[in-house]
Amino acid sequence: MLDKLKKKIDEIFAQSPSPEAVKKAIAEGQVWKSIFRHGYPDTPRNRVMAVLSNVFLHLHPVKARHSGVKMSYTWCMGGLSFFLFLNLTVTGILLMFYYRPTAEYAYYDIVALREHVPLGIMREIHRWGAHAMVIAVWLHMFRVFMTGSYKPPREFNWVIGVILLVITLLLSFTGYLLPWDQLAMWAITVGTNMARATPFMGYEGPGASMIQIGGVHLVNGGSDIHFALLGGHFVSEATLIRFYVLHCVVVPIVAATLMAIHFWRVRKDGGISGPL
Amino acid sequence: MLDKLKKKIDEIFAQSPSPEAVKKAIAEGQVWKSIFRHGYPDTPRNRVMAVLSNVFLHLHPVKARHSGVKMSYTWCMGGLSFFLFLNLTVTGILLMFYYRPTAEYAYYDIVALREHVPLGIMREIHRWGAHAMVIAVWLHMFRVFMTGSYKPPREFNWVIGVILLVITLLLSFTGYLLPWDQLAMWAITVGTNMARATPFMGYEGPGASMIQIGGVHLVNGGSDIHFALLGGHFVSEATLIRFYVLHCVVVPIVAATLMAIHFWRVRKDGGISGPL
Amino acid sequence: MHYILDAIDFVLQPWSYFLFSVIAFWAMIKYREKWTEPAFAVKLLWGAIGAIVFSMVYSVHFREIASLPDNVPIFLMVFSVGFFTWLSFRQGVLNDRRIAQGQPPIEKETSDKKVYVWPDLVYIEFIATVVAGVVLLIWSLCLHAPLEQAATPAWTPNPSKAPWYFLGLQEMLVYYDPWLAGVVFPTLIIVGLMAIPYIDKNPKGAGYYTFNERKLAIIPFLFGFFILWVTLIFLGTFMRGPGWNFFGPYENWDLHKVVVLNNVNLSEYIWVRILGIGLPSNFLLREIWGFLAVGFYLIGLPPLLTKKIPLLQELLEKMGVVRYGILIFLFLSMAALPIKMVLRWLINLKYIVAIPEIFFNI
Amino acid sequence: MHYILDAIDFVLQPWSYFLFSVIAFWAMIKYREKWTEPAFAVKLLWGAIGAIVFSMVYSVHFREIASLPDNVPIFLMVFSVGFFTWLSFRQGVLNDRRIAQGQPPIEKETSDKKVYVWPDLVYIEFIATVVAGVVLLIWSLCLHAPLEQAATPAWTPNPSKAPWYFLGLQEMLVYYDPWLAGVVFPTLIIVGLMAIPYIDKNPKGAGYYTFNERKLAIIPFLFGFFILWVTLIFLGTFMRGPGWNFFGPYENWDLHKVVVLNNVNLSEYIWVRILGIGLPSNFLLREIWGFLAVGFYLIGLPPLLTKKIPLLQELLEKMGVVRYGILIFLFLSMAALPIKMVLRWLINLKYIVAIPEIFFNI
Repeated sequence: MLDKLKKKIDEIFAQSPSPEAVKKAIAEGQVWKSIFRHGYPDTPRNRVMAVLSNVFLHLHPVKARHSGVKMSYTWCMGGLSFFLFLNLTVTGILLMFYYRPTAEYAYYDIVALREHVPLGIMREIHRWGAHAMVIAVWLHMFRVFMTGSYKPPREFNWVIGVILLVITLLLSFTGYLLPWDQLAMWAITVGTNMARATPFMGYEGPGASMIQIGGVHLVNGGSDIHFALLGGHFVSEATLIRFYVLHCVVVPIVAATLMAIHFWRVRKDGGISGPL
Repeated sequence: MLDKLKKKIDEIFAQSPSPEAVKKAIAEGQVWKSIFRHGYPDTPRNRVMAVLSNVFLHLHPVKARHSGVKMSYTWCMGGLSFFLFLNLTVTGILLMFYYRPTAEYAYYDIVALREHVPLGIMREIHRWGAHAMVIAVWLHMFRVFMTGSYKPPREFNWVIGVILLVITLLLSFTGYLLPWDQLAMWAITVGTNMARATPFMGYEGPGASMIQIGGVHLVNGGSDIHFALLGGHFVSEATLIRFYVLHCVVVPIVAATLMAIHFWRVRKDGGISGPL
Repeated sequence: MHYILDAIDFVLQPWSYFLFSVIAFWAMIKYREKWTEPAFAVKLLWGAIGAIVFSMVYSVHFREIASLPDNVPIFLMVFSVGFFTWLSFRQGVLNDRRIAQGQPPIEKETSDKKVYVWPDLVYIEFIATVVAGVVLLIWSLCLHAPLEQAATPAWTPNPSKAPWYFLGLQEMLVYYDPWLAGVVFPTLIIVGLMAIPYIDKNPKGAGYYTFNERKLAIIPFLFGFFILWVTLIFLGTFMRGPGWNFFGPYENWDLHKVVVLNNVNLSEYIWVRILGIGLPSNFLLREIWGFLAVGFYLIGLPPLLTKKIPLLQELLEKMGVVRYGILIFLFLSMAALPIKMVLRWLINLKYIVAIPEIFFNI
Repeated sequence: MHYILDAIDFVLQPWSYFLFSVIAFWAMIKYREKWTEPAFAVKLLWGAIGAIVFSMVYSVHFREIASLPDNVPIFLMVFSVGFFTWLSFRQGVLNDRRIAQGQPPIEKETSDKKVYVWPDLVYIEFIATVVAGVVLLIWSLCLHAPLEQAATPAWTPNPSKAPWYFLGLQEMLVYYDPWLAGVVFPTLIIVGLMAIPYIDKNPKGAGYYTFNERKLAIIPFLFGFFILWVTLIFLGTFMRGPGWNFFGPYENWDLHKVVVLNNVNLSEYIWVRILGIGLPSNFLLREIWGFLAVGFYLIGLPPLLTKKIPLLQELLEKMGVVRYGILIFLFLSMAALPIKMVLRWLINLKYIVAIPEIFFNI
């Protein structure tokens, strides 16, 4: 056994393997093969395998229309929206570690983030990224419209895209409250006041007064959709925890799920659109 | 125009369509087709399309080995683990709405959950589901081992499975702290004390005392991995928010990503294993 | 300079702002061959930059508003929407010329050629990611995220504005009640957007930029996007001050500005001013004219229009009753906002139907 | 009854518990043909249930511990691991018989037949989901989640136990220091598990249950899973009380139980007791015997074993040096726990290498 080992070591040194040989040995060893399934060299087969055998790359087809790859056609806005979403996920998680969603801490945690972290720009990246994502999603939609890319067979993917637009705005809107400053509180107050006027479901909405049993109004200020949204009659601590959970978990999960469907359907519908 | 409408309505009533005709009209209309791509009838083609054209079902292959479908072979433990994960996600989100991760509220929010919610069993489902998931993952791994299903080409998927096992334990462990009662605090204290003894990185670990500059120990009680994990010298409010974010966002995201890869590779490696 | 600023403030009113927007929109469609020329576009760009620099330099008020950190994205939006509008029209115009000469659109030339996603597309994505990351990083280093005083229910800022992307909806509140402006219209916008692929049965223009082949789809969509969304956001940001009163872009936001509101309901117009017999006490009777107007608008107008306009006639033939009906309904809903705006400006109309008893005002 | 419980408490010690486990494990492997018979398995099941009922009825202490809500999953685990062990061995034994007769394993018969996932597999998944959901719901309705007093650093409960699935690691702390039991060994467990597919080059036994074809893989894996994980969890739950002292399963947890700890380091054994010359002051010299022992174990033992045991010789040929080396290292790491356990019980050995100065104790 020891002799064998010695011999093996001697052999290895005798060969004095070139970097290429090491690379090859790794790329053709069991570990590499079991992970990547295909070799390293740049052959058409490996180019195909790189996409097919990677769960992230397989969002793409193996080949794409040359016209669809051009930036002048796609403006890269769909990809940019996705990039910003990932970016916001990462910075958002980092921010969560420094933030407690209660009325007495929320604002001061944000202040601490600004005051005590040297060169701290997590919140900046998160906030500007969020604004940029809203714009990127609009422009993506604008591009898809202008190229008629919603036409059959892509109708339903446009519908999912519209839902994702709404989700993006909801994400931005729910996040707006979290710094718990005047800007946040009153923007959300203005935005959520609309809910009071929801027909039948808001107590200041048309039809709500018709929903009554024996003269008792079922939809009142303490039972309508506005109350359910805020967890109270006005924006308060109960609203903060609700928006926090919606912003940090619920809406992102919905968004990620819909994105998976969106990307999947782009592929199933024949990749990036192009003239027939 | 009005005449046309009237005629159309007359026509519709004249035909007095059967439920089947309505079903067919829906299943062959543009909206249905754009969503599902395939018709409703139970033909082999539609069975294939049902899997291929649905992003969730396409985790499956179109066809599977008959032996691999049997419960005596798979014990359904992989699926059960996934089901429990989804279950824990949903109940976990609901619990988040009633929970504030700060030392003064955490415990009393849990008490309130027990005292004020009639028939409230969210926490029960979440806790027992978590225990059950640990067991299900073990048994899934046990099954995969006993059937030799880690053998080529499935080597790397076994590796991912091992990581998912660790992730499952981490999820359970980080969640254990959140009720912020004595059980939670001291179980986590016992568990995290190990970190102090990490070689080179914990201040009570071997080698840590060697890392010094001019007699100043760089790894001490306030700079080691144990401190980083807890956000302090012992389990405290800083630990609570850390574990909360890890439990609610970070580890689940990692878990979901790895699961996606895991399922994807099951397919790419030829579906559920079986004798060659 | 002072006089120029004052003149602009004087000229700009809600109605004139809207009018100028519509004229600009019309010109954009009409003279697309002209302004999509790169040389002309550069002039436009310099004009826009010049206007902003001019405003920033000569108006302290404008500078203050424009440099609020949360308003910076609005400039980003305006410029990027402008640029990409130009880009899409440019490519559309070029393709239309080719099509007119019997050639296929330019995208067709390379659409049959397939490239490997790895590395060709992944490479582009990688570069775009890096560029976007760097831009975001620089932006974040240069501009602090805003943080005002701690939230308190005790003091309401004036104006209280929604986040910038919802300012179009907030502007709608001037003309419609919350149940319409805040609930029904947003829902209809979403539903309408979703319905587009099912309504637009035009098989042409899929997968390439074109204008001529898809006029009927592009014009209403862009009208909604530009006139009823983007310009209203701009208006809401720069020209709505305390009390949601209208201010010129260079006009200081005077907390005590009094705007005379002499808006009148349709019921009063007809029962009191025209018929001269006073308002009936039964609110259904009182609002009978409003109901008739709305009913005619939604039910009577579509067949009438269809009969009179050959283009619509043709559309009906092509699309079938259901699709056509949905299209007309969505179109009338979209037109409801500008119609109410014009009615407000022309005859100070407040509500068409006004039943505050059950919060049912239109 | 009292006497039986006392006798069991008297017999059960860490060493005897371990011994009984190993014997049971050996019997499980040896007599697999016997106990996988359904009739015999039912007897075993009734035996296990009988033992638990007996314990619950006659021991208040056991009942108290067993009915802690967080200990209920342990019963679930023990019974399900037991059941599925039976199921896998049963199918393995049946297949082995078939293979001995030259037939393919039973899975082979249907493995070439393909079924449509929709609806065949999806249907099974749906049923399993519903059943699992209902079970979870009933469990949650019947058993409250535990909630003790609010957390306070002021009062440490005794015993302080980790969550149940980590009790195996906590038990290891009795024999090894935290850096090994809490960091190095867990890491090696994870790495070792990951390495399995790259070490086990046996091409047989992929995709069906078998024992005979994969003895060398199954026995060490199950030894680790059953003896070094599951039984240690059971031990940690029911037989570790205040101060992490060992108690019989029916013995009351006496807070004041004193256990005489007379454990001795290897260095003291050799320098003081055998050589009789006292401990050297230099700690490297002092621990020289420990280093030699550990060094021999990790470096000297593998070639020796390989030379002496033909089976290992054969493995080395088949696997190549690198794989074989990793296998032996992982195997020795796994064996380190039972070896230290036995040394502790036999000669009260505390540390093999003891350098508390730098927290380096083995």
